[in-house]
Amino acid sequence: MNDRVIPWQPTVIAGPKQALLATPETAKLMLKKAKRPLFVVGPYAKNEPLMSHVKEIAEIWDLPIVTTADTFKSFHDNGIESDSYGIVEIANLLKDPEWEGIKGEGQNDLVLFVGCIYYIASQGLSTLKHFAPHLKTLTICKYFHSNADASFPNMKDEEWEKYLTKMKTK
Amino acid sequence: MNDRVIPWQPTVIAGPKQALLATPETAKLMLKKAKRPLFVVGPYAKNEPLMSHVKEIAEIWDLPIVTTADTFKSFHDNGIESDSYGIVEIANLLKDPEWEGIKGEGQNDLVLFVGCIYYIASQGLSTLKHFAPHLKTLTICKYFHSNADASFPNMKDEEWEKYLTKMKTK
Amino acid sequence: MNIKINNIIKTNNEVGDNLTPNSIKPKDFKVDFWKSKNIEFSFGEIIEDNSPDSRDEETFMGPTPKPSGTDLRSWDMKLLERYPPFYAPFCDMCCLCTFGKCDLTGKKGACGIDIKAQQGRFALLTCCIGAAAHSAHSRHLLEYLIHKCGSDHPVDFGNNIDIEAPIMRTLIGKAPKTLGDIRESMDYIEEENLHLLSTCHTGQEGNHLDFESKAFHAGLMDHIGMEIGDVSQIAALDLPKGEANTPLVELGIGAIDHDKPVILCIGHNIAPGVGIVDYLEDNDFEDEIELCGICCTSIDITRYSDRAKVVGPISKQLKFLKSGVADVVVVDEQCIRSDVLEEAQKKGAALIATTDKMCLGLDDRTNDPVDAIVADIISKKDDGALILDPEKVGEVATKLSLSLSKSRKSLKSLPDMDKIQEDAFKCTECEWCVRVCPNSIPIMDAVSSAGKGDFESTEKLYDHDICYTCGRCEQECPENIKIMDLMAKIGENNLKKEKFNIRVGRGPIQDVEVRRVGAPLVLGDIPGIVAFVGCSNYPDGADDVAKMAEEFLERNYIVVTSGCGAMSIGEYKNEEGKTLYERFSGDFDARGLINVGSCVSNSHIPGVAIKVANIFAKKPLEGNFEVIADYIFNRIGACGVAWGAYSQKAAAIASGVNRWGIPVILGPHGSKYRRLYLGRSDKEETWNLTDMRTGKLIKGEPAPEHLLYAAESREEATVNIAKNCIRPTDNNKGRQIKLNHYIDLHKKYFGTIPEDVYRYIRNEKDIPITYKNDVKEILERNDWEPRELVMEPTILDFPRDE
Amino acid sequence: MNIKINNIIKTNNEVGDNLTPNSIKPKDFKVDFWKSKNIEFSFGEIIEDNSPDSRDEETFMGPTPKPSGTDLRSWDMKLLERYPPFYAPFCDMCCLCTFGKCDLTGKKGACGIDIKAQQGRFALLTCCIGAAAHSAHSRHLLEYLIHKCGSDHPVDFGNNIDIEAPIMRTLIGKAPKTLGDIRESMDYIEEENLHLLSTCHTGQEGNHLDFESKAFHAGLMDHIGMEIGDVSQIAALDLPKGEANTPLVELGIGAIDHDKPVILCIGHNIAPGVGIVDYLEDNDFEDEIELCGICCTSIDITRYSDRAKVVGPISKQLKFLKSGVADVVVVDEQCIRSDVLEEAQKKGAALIATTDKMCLGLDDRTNDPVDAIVADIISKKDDGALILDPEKVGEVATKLSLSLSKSRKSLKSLPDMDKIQEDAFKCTECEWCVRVCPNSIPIMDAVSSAGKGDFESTEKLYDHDICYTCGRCEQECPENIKIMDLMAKIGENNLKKEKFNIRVGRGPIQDVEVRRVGAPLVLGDIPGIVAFVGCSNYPDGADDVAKMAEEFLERNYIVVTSGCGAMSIGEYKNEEGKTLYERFSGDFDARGLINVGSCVSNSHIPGVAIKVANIFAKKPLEGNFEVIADYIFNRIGACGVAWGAYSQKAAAIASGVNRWGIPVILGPHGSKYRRLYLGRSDKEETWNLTDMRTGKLIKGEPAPEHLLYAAESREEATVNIAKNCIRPTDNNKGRQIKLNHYIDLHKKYFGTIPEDVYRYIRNEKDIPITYKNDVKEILERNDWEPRELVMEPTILDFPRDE
Ligand code: SF4
Ligand code: SF4
Ligand code: SF4
Ligand code: SF4
Ligand code: SF4
Ligand code: SF4
Ligand code: SF4
Ligand code: SF4
Repeated sequence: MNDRVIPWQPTVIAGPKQALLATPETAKLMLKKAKRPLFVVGPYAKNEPLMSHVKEIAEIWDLPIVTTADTFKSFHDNGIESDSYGIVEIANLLKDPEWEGIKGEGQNDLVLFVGCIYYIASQGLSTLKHFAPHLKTLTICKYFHSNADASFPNMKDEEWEKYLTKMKTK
Repeated sequence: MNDRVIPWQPTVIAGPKQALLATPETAKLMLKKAKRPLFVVGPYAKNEPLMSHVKEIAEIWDLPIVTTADTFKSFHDNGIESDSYGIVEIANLLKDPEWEGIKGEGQNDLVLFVGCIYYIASQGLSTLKHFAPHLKTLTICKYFHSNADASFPNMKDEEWEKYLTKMKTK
Repeated sequence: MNIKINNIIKTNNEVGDNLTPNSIKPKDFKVDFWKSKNIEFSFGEIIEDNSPDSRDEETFMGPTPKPSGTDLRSWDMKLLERYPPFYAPFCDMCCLCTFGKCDLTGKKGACGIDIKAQQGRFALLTCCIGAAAHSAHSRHLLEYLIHKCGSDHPVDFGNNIDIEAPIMRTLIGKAPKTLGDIRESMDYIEEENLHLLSTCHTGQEGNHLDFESKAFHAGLMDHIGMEIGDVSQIAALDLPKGEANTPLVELGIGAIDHDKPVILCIGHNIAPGVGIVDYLEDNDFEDEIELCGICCTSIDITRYSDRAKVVGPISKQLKFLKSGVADVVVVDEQCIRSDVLEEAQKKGAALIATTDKMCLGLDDRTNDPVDAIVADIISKKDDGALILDPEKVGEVATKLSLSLSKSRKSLKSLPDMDKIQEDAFKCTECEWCVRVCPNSIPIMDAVSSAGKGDFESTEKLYDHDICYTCGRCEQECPENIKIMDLMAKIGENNLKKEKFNIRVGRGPIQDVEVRRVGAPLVLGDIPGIVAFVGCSNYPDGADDVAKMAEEFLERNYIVVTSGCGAMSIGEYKNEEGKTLYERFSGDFDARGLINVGSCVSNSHIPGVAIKVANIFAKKPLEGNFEVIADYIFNRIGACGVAWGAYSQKAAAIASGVNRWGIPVILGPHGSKYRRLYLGRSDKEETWNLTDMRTGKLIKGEPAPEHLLYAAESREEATVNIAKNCIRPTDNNKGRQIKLNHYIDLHKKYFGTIPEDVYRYIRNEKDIPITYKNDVKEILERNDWEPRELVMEPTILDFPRDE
Repeated sequence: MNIKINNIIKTNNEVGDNLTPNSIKPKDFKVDFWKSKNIEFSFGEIIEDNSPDSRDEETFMGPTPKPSGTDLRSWDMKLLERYPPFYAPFCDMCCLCTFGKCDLTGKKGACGIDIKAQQGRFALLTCCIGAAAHSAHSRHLLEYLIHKCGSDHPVDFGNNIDIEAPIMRTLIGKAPKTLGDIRESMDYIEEENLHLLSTCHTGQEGNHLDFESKAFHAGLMDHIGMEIGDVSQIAALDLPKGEANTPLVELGIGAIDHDKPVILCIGHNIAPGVGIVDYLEDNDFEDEIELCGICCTSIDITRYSDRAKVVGPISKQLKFLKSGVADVVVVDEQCIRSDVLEEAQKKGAALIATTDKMCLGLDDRTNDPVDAIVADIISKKDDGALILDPEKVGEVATKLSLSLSKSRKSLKSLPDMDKIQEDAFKCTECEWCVRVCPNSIPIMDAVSSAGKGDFESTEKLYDHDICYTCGRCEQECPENIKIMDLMAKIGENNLKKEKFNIRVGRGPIQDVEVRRVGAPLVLGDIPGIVAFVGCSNYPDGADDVAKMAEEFLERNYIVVTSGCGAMSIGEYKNEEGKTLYERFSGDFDARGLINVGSCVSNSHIPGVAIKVANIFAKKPLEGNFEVIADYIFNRIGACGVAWGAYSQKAAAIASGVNRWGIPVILGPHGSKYRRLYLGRSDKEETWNLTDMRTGKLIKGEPAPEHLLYAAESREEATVNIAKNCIRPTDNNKGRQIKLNHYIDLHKKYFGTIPEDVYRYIRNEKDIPITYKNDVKEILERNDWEPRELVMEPTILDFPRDE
């Protein structure tokens, strides 16, 4: 099997349903189609270069950011606006079709993930896979996330950099 | 994901280790490399056209045949020599490196499977995956068997016919 | 008010703190403790107890009353040496704790466990869950019956049965005389189950054989649990007490009168059923209301009232629910579809949940007045109710059914055929239904032909439950075709065909029968006891079970059955339209077809083997598990068949049966239990025996060859059953008879005389006359040499040098 | 010989058959049954019982003594309404029965179950296994202790503790006066556990909330089980009875004297440890032999003898085994590596298994003479032995260690550094080790630098168990690099650093302390009780736990700890080299750091909350679970933290804690338990309360906001702990204090004042002075309105119109 699409932690494999392999191109297609996308960003983005990537991707696609764990602080300190939620908290809200959204704009239809701890993100993605049919999930970490609807493959840093950079054009 | 390499019964998926997709060519390579191959044939081969395919493949590769369930009778009635074992029985023997083999020729190093009930074959293949590191398993059913070391993909009858026919040349 | 404590508290001068006999002492659990004189206490008003009292008999107590798992470990290890566990992991990973998931493919988990121990652990967990299901059911039942009849209600099955509870007698060390007495056994198995379950925790047992030994123990506890359940209900509800000729009752979807109000009970616990029967009888509604059941509860209700009817086994559940015939669905526990509330709602039927095991999120109305409950359901305020009081269930169910049957007329039938066809027409032949079907049955063809107006292939799948309506295909179908409605409609169209019968469960086997068959069984004149038990997870329909039963009945075997197996056997008719129950008597004798009853009645199957050891061979039971199991293992040609076993309960039963020394053959789905016990007939040294008469080590034969086996086809199973009835104690004539059947069947299904027949021939007198020449050829081919017959075979360490 | 039955058998004239108080009647389990006068029976020689006897007190019995699951279901449903289960399936499939596996992704299984109910079922199963582990341990212990000290051994913790067993008192309805009395509670939980486990069987419960209610029940039973274990061992073995200033004992790999014979105990059951300590003391070997332990058993042994040492938590197991320091490894039960025998063998250490829970395939030598056992092991005939008699274990272990320590000298250290480096040099940087590492820690870098002779990165991973040596990387490494040897070697090189201490587990909290802190706790002056419990499945090392503890200690919280958490806390030093145990007292008061003891001592944590309700608020306990839980839930600002929870036990504990109304925060791995209970602070109506004084419905706050939460980082957890200590009964001052800490910590870790602070401000007096202006801004931004303070908050249906 193609190593790139084996879950990064291989035992995360959960059943027949596996994420589609996303390229920057398909990821951008998903973003274009989305009406109300959301960007959930975890603690790996507390540091560079991921922080800047996140910032720029959010800007170009006009994505509201939710930071998980204590990522908020680094973002705040660096002038990047975000709302802070626990990753399980935001997953919990995302699965409720009636949820009013972080700014009262209503439930999202696409959620991008990056930078969360792999296994807890997998669990959150599993929640959304099972209980949030109203939205799609996409992960742009350098780790293949089989519980997402679509995920970047497992990559080395260099390739990932390229992928992320490509995300910065519409 | 490629439907051809999803286990035919999709929940047979058991973990990170998945069978390699075998083509007639790779299957033949495996047979060529094998010193002591065995052909385990289940009840779907009681009927044509599978019975003839089995017969001819066994002949060309000089494979001793083990029939499972009550397949022996049809084979016997049709003059095809085989030894009869329960599928769990033969799997049990195959996992013992000390087993003397069906004819006392010693343990096998490659086991071909065809025609067994899908799920019980999956279980037997799981046994061999875990407990028979001394041998490889290859399935040539029209169903992808993820618990084998290598397996033909899921196919329709016509394609399978072609695959089986190709197996009849060295 | 009369009060009596029936727990007999035994004590011993040496071990003064041994005051809870159900709690195994770390070390003081010695034989002499049990041999000591009993002391009995009563309080409150004392009633004269005139029942025969075991205290007055001087019973010899064996070494292992109330054994802990480790007490019987050496026996287990002997079995496991002969039949090492065969593991077929169903999953390569372990997901039990949050260190995981761990991939165990050639690797250890984060806790250090390997794949073998993991499979053993899973087997243990499965058996614990299975045992818990029966035992919790029995505890519930026991307390309900004590509540109903008093703890001093006698456990007395009349003159024909002296040993009412052979399993308890063997394992607890005494027989219960009253319902109250049974609590001691209950306490014991609760404690043991807890210890066993504990072992499933991460970081406990590390050795797969020790896990298996514990799984055996869980299985054995399950047998006590089952016996408690059936003994209690037989005693308290006056169910048949072993009479052979219990009546035949109606069976099948076609047997249910659609025009009457219909109450359907699903599950296993007779309590609410009793509440309903009593209410119907007390209020003269028996003729007016149709009471029927699915799964074991239906068997048990017919034991209580033969006016009740059996719809069928678990495989009928969704079919019948979808048909909408039931006005009120009463669920108790076990083997009930988890979506039963949803399915009842779809059909406007009221649902009543009746036990803590299945509350379904319903409001607990136990303490509310009947009329309020009924009104809330009729007015659709509630979809149903949780009512934990069986008597109230009876009244509520009756009142609901009377009211709903009128308003539900339109819901009692399915959409018209053309609607059904229209729906099926959407089929795109994507084949996913077939791929997710547990048996990959050709449901796609059935649907797509139905779409074209041809329902024949669907009918083929309907008959004998080849499709057991698990619903997976419908769940998967991308076109949302209501495949289960299609299936139910076929049933509706063929009601006349769906009418069968079943013999009411008789409970235990009588002592006199045991006396009669003891010798022929042990010597082989009766070629064996074949027990068809378990669920309907059949690879190819229910017919297979009936055909196997027929085959062995016609060959003079004793055929025993229970639960869904007993129903499947009843659903089969010969050309003359007769069921096997009509063709064969209910005597426990050659050619007898004995329905012992429900799941919990399975306890009578090892029970009769124990009774053979006791009644026929005079082996004392109390505290003598190993001796009895060794006796059964070497002498009683019994073979269990759980062709459709799916559940944890079935796994527990099988493990218990195995520990008693009886082999079990499963259907192919049994491979998904992940663990079998397979013997190696090619390893001759495995089969050695000791002759107790002489102490000599003697060559034995692979008899039984496997302890737990999964067969891929009915034919394979049939031949294996015959082979696995061979025992070392067969005399020459008996062995001839058994080999004759084995060879016959092998010829029939495999076309040849089985090559391994030589292993079972000790001297020429064992050779079946009919096959003399052929067999001799085989003997020669295999360098056969005659060997000694064993007189008193044992696999125990005997005689032992200390 | 003196004999006395200490089970008090209660009865009631109305319900004559209610003779087994541990068996819940289907319907007769009425309050009046429990209110009736007790009748006590004794037999044998009667001893004068001079202990205070509850029979003489007229205690009011609440509605739910010995509740069945359904008895407390309405309370559960209230909790679940506020905190609906959040499910994160760990697997999309179910593999429990042979109909499966079933894919539950938007589909129902063959039994009709859906993914929600399946997750609930798994939670229940997990809790049943966890509860079984503690409870079976306690049963074993109880019987061992009764054997040792007699069933009439008093349960009396002295004058400072009146309520020895608050959980039993609440749930059983009375407190045990003697060890023998405890059996009644044991019987009860065994019965309940069986019912609960039964529900995990296929075809039982179908509603996820009902599964959760049962999981709560399993958790509660677990609490009784734990309390039984600790109360029994405190009473019988004279462990500390709540004294605050228990001694400090040595902790850490570096604390073990390698030159002496070393006996290592691993597990949880003190019995074999007692056998060893007693033997060492009786034979004056205390100075000669080093006795140490890993996991809870080490904590408990130090409670018995403060000469024993603690190696560390579960995360030290493989490190220490690989080091070869132990001559004899004695395993009892729970949290032991399944491959412990293999690892002991590799190092030539003898292994003794001591309980039925872990037999490891070893021969049962319980009844063999000590010298024979020792000889067989020394001569390598056997690798070890199963010895079920703790006293014999003591003797065998001692004799083995004396003999082996001589012959094993060479095995007591690891390969040289250059050998280790050579091995590490094989690393191809394939990265698989990192991928399979539960925490994806940079082990590849560590190995590959080690291969180049640079061990610093390995050291970083060693320290504070960032690598907890689960061994998965080593199992996966295609080059077969002995990564665990590398890790152990680092420890060997840094023994001096690995020396810490821990305060001996004190057991319960004293009544006088409860009286002292009652008011400040309920009113908020003491901002909260934070309990760090559970195992070492930390996302980023053990330090995080200690840092959290330090943070809250410095902020005047009461910090309670136990088990591996207590050890992790002890492994952390400040710049002056002082551990937290040296810096903070053991008083149950603000800034107190209380090690209650081992896993089973966790029972004292809900225990102290119950005692607050009883001693401070005069709530009667007996049979009053709901009232007590409601009290705790609304008033006691306690928060459990199981940062490294991995086990089924931890899951059970958490579920029990939750049912008592106390929130729990897990580490990120906790998400793999698959189920959390999350509140929705955005749904205001969820948080309404009733004021018992007035009966009025009052707006509440999300306090606690979540009942079971998994945090991704320590920082997130810290802030959440502070927030989750807020309670409706805080007075203005108390609320200010709590909010102050919450805001402080939020500023520290998130850089801002938390926006949701407005939800917790009832009127301006709640606003912390320091943050007045900022908070006011937030209030304005969120259209805040002042609201009423609740006096006697409850979420129970009160007052209720019937
Ligand atoms: S298939 Fe079963 S064992 Fe495997 S991960 Fe899923 S639930 Fe766990
Ligand atoms: S129990 Fe063991 S193998 Fe299973 S997940 Fe936990 S650590 Fe891994
Ligand atoms: S309902 Fe019938 S056809 Fe459909 S999956 Fe189940 S058994 Fe197969
Ligand atoms: S899944 Fe539905 S559409 Fe596909 S073949 Fe089956 S019935 Fe037809
Ligand atoms: S328990 Fe239900 S969901 Fe699980 S495998 Fe069995 S049928 Fe499928
Ligand atoms: S042993 Fe350490 S590095 Fe290796 S997988 Fe386990 S935690 Fe990770
Ligand atoms: S798995 Fe082994 S070879 Fe691969 S990176 Fe890790 S240590 Fe190196
Ligand atoms: S705290 Fe957890 S890991 Fe530690 S000993 Fe107790 S249960 Fe085991």
